[in-house]
Amino acid sequence: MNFILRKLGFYAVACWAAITLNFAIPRMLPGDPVDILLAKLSQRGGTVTAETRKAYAALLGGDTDDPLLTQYWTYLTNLLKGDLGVSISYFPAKVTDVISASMPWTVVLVGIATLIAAVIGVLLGAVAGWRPGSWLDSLVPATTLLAAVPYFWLSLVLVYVLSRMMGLFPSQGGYDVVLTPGWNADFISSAAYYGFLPALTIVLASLGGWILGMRNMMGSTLSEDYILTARAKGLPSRWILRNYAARNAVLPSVAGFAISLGFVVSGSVVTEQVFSYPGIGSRLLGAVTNNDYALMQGVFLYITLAVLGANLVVDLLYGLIDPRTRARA
Amino acid sequence: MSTTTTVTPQQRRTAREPVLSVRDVTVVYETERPVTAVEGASFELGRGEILGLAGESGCGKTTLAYAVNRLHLPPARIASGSVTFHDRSGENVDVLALQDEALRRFRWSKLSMVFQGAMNALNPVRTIGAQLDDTLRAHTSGTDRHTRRERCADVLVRVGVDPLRLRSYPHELSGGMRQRVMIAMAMLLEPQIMIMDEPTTALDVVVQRDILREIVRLRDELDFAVVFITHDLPLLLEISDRIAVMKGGRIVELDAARTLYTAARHPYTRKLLGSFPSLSGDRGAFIRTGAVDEPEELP
Amino acid sequence: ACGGSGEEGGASGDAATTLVAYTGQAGDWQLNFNPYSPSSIAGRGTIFEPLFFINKAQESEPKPLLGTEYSWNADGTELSVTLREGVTWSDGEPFTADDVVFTFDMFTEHPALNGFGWNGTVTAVDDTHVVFAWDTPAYTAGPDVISQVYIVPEHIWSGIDPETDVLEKPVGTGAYTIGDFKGQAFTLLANDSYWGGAPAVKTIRFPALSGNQAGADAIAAGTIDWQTGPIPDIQNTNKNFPRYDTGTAAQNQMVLATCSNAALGCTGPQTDPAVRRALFYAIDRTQLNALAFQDTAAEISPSFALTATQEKWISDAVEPKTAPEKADPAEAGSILEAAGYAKGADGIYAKDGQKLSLTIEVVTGWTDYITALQTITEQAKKAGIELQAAQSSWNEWTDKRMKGDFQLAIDSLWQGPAPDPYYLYSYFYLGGDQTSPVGTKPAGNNYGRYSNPEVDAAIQALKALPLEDEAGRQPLFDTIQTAITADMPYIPILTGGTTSIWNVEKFTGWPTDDNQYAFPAVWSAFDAAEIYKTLKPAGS
Amino acid sequence: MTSVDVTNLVKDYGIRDGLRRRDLRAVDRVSFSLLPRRTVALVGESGSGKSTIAKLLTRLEKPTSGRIDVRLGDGTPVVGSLYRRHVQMVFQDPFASLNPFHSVEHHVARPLRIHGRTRGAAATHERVLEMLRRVNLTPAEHMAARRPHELSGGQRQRVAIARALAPGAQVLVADEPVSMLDVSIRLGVLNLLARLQREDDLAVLYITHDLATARHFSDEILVLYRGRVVERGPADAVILDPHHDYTKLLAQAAPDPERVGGVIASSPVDRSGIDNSVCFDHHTGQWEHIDDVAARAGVPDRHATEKRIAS
Amino acid sequence: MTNIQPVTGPAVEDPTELLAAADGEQGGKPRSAWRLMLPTMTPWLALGLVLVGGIVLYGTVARFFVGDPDAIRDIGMTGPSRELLLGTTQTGQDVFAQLAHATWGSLQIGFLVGVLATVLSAFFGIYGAYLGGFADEAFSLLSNVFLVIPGLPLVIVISGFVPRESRGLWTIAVVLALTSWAASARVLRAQTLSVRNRDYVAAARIAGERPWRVIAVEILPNLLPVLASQFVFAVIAAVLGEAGLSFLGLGASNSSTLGTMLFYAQNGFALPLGAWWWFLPPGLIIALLGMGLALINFSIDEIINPKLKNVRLHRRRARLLAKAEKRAAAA
Ligand SMILES: Nc1ncnc2c1ncn2[C@@H]1O[C@H](COP(=O)(O)OP(=O)(O)OP(=O)(O)O)[C@@H](O)[C@H]1O
Ligand SMILES: Nc1ncnc2c1ncn2[C@@H]1O[C@H](COP(=O)(O)OP(=O)(O)OP(=O)(O)O)[C@@H](O)[C@H]1O
Ligand SMILES: [Mg+2]
Ligand SMILES: [Mg+2]
Repeated sequence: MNFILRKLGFYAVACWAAITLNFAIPRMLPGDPVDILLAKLSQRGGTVTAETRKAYAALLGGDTDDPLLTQYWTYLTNLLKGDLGVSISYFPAKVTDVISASMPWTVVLVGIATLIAAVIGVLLGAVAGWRPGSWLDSLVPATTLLAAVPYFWLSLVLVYVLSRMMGLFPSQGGYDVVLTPGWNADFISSAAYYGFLPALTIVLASLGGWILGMRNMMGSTLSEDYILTARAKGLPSRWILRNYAARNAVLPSVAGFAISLGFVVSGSVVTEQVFSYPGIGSRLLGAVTNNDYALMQGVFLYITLAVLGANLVVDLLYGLIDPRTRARA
Repeated sequence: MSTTTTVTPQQRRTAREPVLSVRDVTVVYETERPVTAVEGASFELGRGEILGLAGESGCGKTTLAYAVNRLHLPPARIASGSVTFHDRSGENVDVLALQDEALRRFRWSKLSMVFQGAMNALNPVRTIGAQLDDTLRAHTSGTDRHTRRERCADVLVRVGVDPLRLRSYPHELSGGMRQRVMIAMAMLLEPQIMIMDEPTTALDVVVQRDILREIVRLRDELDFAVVFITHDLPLLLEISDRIAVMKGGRIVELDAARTLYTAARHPYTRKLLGSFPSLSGDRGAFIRTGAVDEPEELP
Repeated sequence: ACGGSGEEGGASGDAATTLVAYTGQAGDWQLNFNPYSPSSIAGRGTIFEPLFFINKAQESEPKPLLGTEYSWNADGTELSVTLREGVTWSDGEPFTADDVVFTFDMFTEHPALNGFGWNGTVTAVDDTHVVFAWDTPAYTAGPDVISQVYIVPEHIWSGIDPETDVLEKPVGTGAYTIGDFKGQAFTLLANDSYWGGAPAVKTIRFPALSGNQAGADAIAAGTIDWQTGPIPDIQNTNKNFPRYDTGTAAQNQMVLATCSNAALGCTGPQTDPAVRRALFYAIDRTQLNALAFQDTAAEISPSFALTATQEKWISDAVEPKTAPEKADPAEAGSILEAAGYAKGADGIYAKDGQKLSLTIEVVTGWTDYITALQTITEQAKKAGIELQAAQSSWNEWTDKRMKGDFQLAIDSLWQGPAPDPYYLYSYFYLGGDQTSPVGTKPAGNNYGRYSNPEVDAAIQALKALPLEDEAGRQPLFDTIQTAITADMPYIPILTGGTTSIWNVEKFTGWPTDDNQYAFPAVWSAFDAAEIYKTLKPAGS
Repeated sequence: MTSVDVTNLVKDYGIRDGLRRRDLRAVDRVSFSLLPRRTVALVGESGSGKSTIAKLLTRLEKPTSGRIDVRLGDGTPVVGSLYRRHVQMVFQDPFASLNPFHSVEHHVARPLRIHGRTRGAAATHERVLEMLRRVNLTPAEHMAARRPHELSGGQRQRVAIARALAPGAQVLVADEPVSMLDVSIRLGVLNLLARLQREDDLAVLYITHDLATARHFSDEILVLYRGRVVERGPADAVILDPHHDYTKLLAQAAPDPERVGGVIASSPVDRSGIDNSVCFDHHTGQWEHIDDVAARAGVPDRHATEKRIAS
Repeated sequence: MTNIQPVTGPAVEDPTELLAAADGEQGGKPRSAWRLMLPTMTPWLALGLVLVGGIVLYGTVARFFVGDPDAIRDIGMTGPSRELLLGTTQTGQDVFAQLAHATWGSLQIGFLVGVLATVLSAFFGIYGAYLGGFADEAFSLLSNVFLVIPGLPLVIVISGFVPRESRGLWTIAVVLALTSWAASARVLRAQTLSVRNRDYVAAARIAGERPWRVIAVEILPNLLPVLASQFVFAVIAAVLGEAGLSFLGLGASNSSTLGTMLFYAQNGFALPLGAWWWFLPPGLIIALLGMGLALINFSIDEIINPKLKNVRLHRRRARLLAKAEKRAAAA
C-alpha cells in the first residue's frame, strides 16, 4: 500500500513539475509569443478582446502587470477547467479538442510499437544472454547501430525502400481516408496497414536498447547463486531460463521503462512527422512551425502527462512482478 | 608433493559402508594462466557420515564440492579422477560420465547441495512454495499438486519453518529462515548425500547453532551423508565424524575429528588449530605477548 | 518507381469518378466553409460562384457564370450586370438579384470581410439585373467585383454572423456541394442540379498530408490525382510516373523584396538602390532556374509586366526588357563602385568600414526558395556581396515583413484579378495607405515601403481609364516602369512556374500549354472550379 | 595518554516506513570508559549496535544524545580538529577500507599531512616508511609504492592500522578488525595490535562477535543486546561466568574445540525470555536496571526516558 | 533520439573486487589502478575506436583539405564521381566537402553537450549523493522528474519559444544538455552512494579530509568509468537530438551539422530523386558515430559492471577450452 502511495506521491510531484515547467518556459524565454499569437489569431478571423489577451497572457506569459503568483494561479485554474486556449493553426478549434482527436493515434502507435519492441527485445536478449558466446550473442553489439540511427532517417529510408520502391506499404497518413473511423474491421485493418511502417521504425530503432539491456542483465543474473541452485536441483534448462534467469533479468528493463519510453516518445514525434501520421507528434511540430503556442504547450503537457501515466502504470505493475518492492515500502 | 602432505589410503577410507568415492580428482581453471585449484583429491564418504572439509580461503573447497556435483562450467575443467556414487540399491554411478538427462536426474535426487552464501540461493521473485515445487516436479512425474504441496509443507516443518511460509517470498524471511528453507529443499528428495558449503558463515552465532543442531538431528533421522565445508575448525570438531584439511588444492590430512584435534600430524593442521584460542580454556602462552612470529603472507 | 497499388485502397464503386486533389495543406482540416473567413478551406470556389470567371493565364473574355453580360457607363462610374436566369441554390431556393445586393451590402456592413476595397453601392434593377455604382471612375475595380466575389444566399446568410460562422453545411450555386468531412480528408459531391449540368467528376476528395514531400510520395504511390507544388525530377515525370503529366503556369514573380526606404525607417545596405541593382545583376538566372526550380521558372521583366500575357504594356524605356539570363558581376561591381563601395580583402565590398552583408528571410519549408537562396548566396558572393539566409516560420516571417524588421526577403508578387500590370503596381508600389513607417502599424501589401509621388499619381490616374485604353494608359505605365526599374525596391528574380502534376490516365481535360483555360493550381479556388467542371473521367 | 568517557550514548536512526518516518534506536544509553593501555571489548550479535558505537566515537555520526568526552592525561578536553587526531579507527573489511586508486604511501601520508605531523615530501616519505615498518610491512620502500590490490588481506589490514596510527592516535576503535581475515593470520594481526597498544599506550575499543578473542584480547567486556549493555565486567568473568541469559546464549553458541560433539545435542534456547532492560555488572556483582545505570552515569536522559514511556 | 543506453543502469560494483579479481587473473606483474580503469581490447571495442577515431579525424581534419562546401556548380544532383567523391547536392555543392564540415559541426555540438550534461549530472548526482539528507532527496527527485519528462518534445517546445535570432549553437547545446542530464545523474547517484558508504571514504573523513577533497580524491576516481560512460551517452544523445532538431528546422541558426545537411537533403527531395549519396552519408555518419561510441561504452560498462566482463571472459575461456580439447583429441 505504502509502495503505491509513494509512487502516487512521486507522480503527483512530477505532474506538478511538468505543469509548472509548462508555465515557466514561455516566461523564461525571450520572444513575445502572445503578440505573434494574437496577430495570427486576428488574421484567422478570431476576435481579439482584452479578455482573450489576458487569457493567452496567463497561458504564455507576456506583458501582464499581474504578479507572477497571480498569473500562476490563473494558469492553474484555467488548466483545471480544461481550458488550454484556442489553437490558431486549427482555428477555431480548442486546443483540447485538437489534442484529443490526435492523442489516441499516438497512444496506440507508440503503445503497440513499444510493446512489440519490448517483447521481441526481451526475448532475443534473453536467448542471447542465456548462451554467452553463441552467434546470436556475439551479434548483439551490432544492434547498437540500429539504436544509433536517427528515427527520422530510418523512417525516410524505410519509406523509400518499402513504400516507394517496393510499393508494399502506404507512406502517408494513419488510415485510408475513404473509410470512416470507428470500430469496424475495415477501418482497423486499414489503420494497422498504415501504421505498419511508423511502428516498424519505432520498433527497429528501440529494439537495440531492449536487447542490450536484457542480454547484459542475463549475464549478471546467470552468475547469481539461485541459478546455480536451479542447475544443481536438476531443473530442465528451459525452466531455468524462463522462471529463474529471464524472470529476474527482465526486472531492470521494466524498471528502466521511464527512460526508454521518453526516448521512444521523442523519436515518435519525428517519425509521425515523416509519415504525416495523425498523431500528437505531428501536431506538435505543426504547432511549432505555425507559432501556435497554445497548442504547442498543450501538446507538451499532454505528452508529458501521458508518459507519466504510462510510467505510473508500469511502476505499479512492477510492484506485482517484483515482490521485493511491495515489502520494501 | 612431499611425503608429509600425503594422506594414507587408510585415512581416506571410512569405517562405514561408502556412499561416495572420490579418486584423484584434479580441477583446473583454464584461464590465461591455468590454475590447478584441486589436485589429486581423494576421499570416501560413508553412509550417514558427517565429513568436515576445512581449510583457509581459496584452498579449493568449493571447487572440489562442485566437481562432485558436476556443476563446473568453463573455464573450470575436471582434468582427471573419478567420482563414484554407490546407490542404496547397490548400483554404482560414474558421476563424471553422466550425460544431460541422466545427470539432471542424478542431481538433487541422489546428491543435493546447500551453497556458500545460501542467502542468495533462492530466486527472489518466486515464492518458497513454487521453488520447492519446481524441484519436486522436475524429478517426480505424475504426482498431483496436492501431494507435492503436502511434501513441501512436510520438509519445512522438519527444519522448523512454519508451512504457511510456502507462500512467502525469500526476502520476507530472515537469513536463518532462508538457510533452513535451503536445507529443507536439499532434503526434499531424500538424497543420500548433502554437500553443505559454509552454510552458516554469514549467520549470527546463535542462529548458526540452531541450524547446525537441526542438521545433525536430521542426519540422525534420515541417515544421509553430509560433506560439511567451512574454515571454522572448532565448529567442525564439534559436529563431524571425520575431518579433511585442505591446503593449496590438496587434502593434507584426513582423520577422525578427535584424533585430528588431539594428534594432528600435519603442521598446517596444527597451525590452524592454534589459530583458534580456546573459549573456556587457557589463554595460551603466545596470546597478547606479540612475541609470536607474524606469518608473512605473500600477495 | 512502379506505381503499384494505385487507388485500390479506395475500393468504392465510384473510384473512377473520384478526383483526389492535394492542396498542400499540412495538418488536419479544420471545418470552415465560410468563403470570407481567413481560415476557410479548399474548394470554396466550387461551392460558391462569382459572377464571372476571368482567366489570368491567358488573354480571354470573362466567362459568364452567375452573370451573363456586363457593361460600363461612359465615365466608368456605373457597372451594369445581367444575371443568369433559372439558377437555384443547392437547397432549392432560386437565385435572384437580391442575393447579389445582399452579398455586396454585407461588405459595407462588415468592413472586416471587405478584403478587396469595395466602396461602391449596388442596386437591383429587377430579378436579373444589378447595377454597381461608384463616386469616381472605377474601371480597375470592375474585375474584382465581377470575378472575385462569391455570391452568397441571402435567405441563409441574413441569419448568421458572416464574420464567425464556419458554415458546416454551405449552400451555394456552384457545381459541387459538401460531402462528408473528416480532419484527414473531406469530399465534395457533384451538384446534380447545377445550372450548367452536373459535372462529370462526381466526387472530389481533399486529403490532408504533411506537406509537399508527402504529396510527392503520394503521387509516387498513385493515391492522389492532382497536386500543385514542387515535383521532384519534373523533367522526367512521364518516365517516373507514367500515368501522370505536369502543367506549368508562370504567374508569380519571384523577388528579393527589400525594406527599401530609409526615409520610412528601413536600415541596412539594401536601402541604397545601387546595392539592389547590383544584386539584380549578380544573379545567374539560368543556373538558378536549373538548380532551384528544375527549369520550370520563366523570364521576368524588371517592369513586372508578365511577359506571357502583359508584354504589350512593357515600356520601351525599360532596358533590359527581361532580366539578364547570366550573372554580370562586372556590371554589379561597377554599380557598387560608383556608389562608393570598395572591394575588401575577403572579396566582399564594403563602404565606410561596413561590410556589404545582408540577411535574407525565408520561410522554413519553402523548399525551392531555400534552395534558391543557397544558390543566390553563392552567386552574390562572386559579385562581392555577402548574403545570409535566415529561416523562420511563416508567422515570424510575415511579422518581420509587415513591421519592416528585415533587410531582404524572398517572396513573390502576385497578380490582380485580371491580366493587367496595373494591379501589381497598385498593390506593391503605391505609397500612402499601402505602406507605413517601420515600427508603427503593419504595412499593407507594399511592405517594401516604396514611396514615389510620381508613381502614386500615375497609379491613381490609371483608375479612370478603361483597361482597354492602350493609348491613354501606356504613358502612365512608362512613368511607373521607369521609376521602379531604377529604384528596384523588389529585385526581380524569375517568374515562378506553378507546377501541377495530374493523373492523365484517370481524367482528361486538363489545361494544356495551348489551352490554358484556367490557371492550373489546385489551391487557386476560381481556377480549380473551372478545371473540376471541365475534367472528364477517362473511362467515360 | 588519552582517555574516553562515554556517557549515556543514544543513537536513533530515522528510517523510512512508507511515507512516514520512524525512529529506530540503535544504541540506547551506553556508558563506558576507555583508558590508555587497556582494551574494552564490545561483543554482541549482528545488528546489536556495535558499529554504530564505533561511528559515534569517530564522529562519523552525531549522537542523538549522551556525551563522549575525550581528555588528555592532564584532563584537558580534546575538541575540534584535535579530536580526529586522537581518535582513529580500523575497519572490518580490509578490501573496502583502502581506496584502490591510491598507493599505500598515500593512505599513510595523508593523515600525516593533514595533522601537520610532517613537513616536506622527504620527511613525510621517511615517516611513512617508519610507520610501515612498525606494522611489519617490510621491505617498507617496496610496500609504500604498492596499491591495495597488490596486497593480501592481512597486509591491507596492517596498512589500515598504520593509517590509523599515523596522526598520532591515542584511541583506537577496531571494528571487527580480523573477522574478514583468514583464520591463520587473525592472531597475527591481533598480536600486532596488542604490541602497538603497549608501545603507544593506546586505549582500544575492540568490537567483535568472537567471544574467544574478546576474552583473550581485552581487559573488560561489554555485552550488547539490541542496543543496550546487558552484561559488563572483566573479560574472564563475563565469559567464564555469564549471568545474563543472552550472554549465556552467546557463550553456548561459540564454537569451542574443548567440547567436541558437546553442545550440538543440547536443546535450542528460547530467546523470548531475554530481557535487555537489565544488566549484570561483574564489578559490583549486581543486577541493575538500565534506567538506574543511566541515572547513575549522568543526568537522566530526559529524551530517552520520554521515548520509553511513550513506547 | 534513441535509447542506446541499456535500460538497466549498471549494477553498482566494488571496483576493489574487480581489481583484485583482475590481479588474480593476470597473475603476472600487477598493473596500476589507472591502467585497470582502461577497458580491455576486444574486436568490438576496436571497431568502436576505429569508427569514432575515423569520424573524429574526418570531422576535424578533412575540412581543411576539401573545397568550399558552399560553392555551387551547374551539375546539380549528380552521383559520385572521381572528382566529387560523394556527388553533388541539388545546387551542385560538393557533398563530400559538406559532410566534412557538417561532421565537425555535429562533433562540436556533441562534445559541448557531452561536457555540459556530464557536469550537470555530476553536480546533481555526485554532490547530492555525497551531501545526503535533504539535498540528496531534492536532487534525486529533480532528476527523476526530469527523467520522466520526454526530452525531445521539451526541446522542441523550448526551441519553438526561442526566436531564431537567439537560437545559436550555445542555446541549442544548453537546451539539449538541460534535457539529457537526468538519467546520468541517477546512475552517478547510485554509484556515489555505494562509494560514499565504502569504508575508505569514512576513513578519509576520520582522518580529517575536507569534503571537497573526499569527493575529488577519494570518490571521483572510482566514478571515472561511469562518468566516461555517461559522457559518451550524452554525446550520442546530443548528436542525435541535434540532428532531429535541425531536421525539423529548429536547430541552431547558421550552423552546419549533419542534421542541417539532412534537412537540406530532404528539402531538395534527395530521396525521391534517388540521390542516395546526399541523403545516406549524413545519416550513416550519425549512426556509425553513435555505434562507435556505444561500442566503446560497452567496454566501459564492463569496468563498471564486472559481471559483464565475466560474461565476456567466460566466452573467451569457452573458446580456449574448445581449442584445448581439440588439441587433446588430436594428440
Ligand atoms: N572462476 C575461476 N577462475 C579462475 N580461478 C578460480 C575461479 N574460481 C576459483 N578459482 C581459484 O580456485 C581456487 C580455489 O577456489 P575455491 O572457491 O574452491 O576456494 P574455497 O576453498 O571455496 O575458498 P573460500 O573459503 O573462500 O570459499 C582459488 O585459488 C581461486 O582463486
Ligand atoms: N544509517 C543507518 N540508518 C538506519 N539504520 C541503521 C543505520 N546504520 C545502522 N542502522 C541500524 O542500527 C542497528 C545497529 O546497527 P550496527 O551496524 O551498529 O550493528 P552491528 O552490531 O555493527 O552489526 P554487525 O555485526 O552486523 O556489523 C541495526 O538494526 C541497523 O539496521
Ligand atoms: Mg568456497
Ligand atoms: Mg558492524
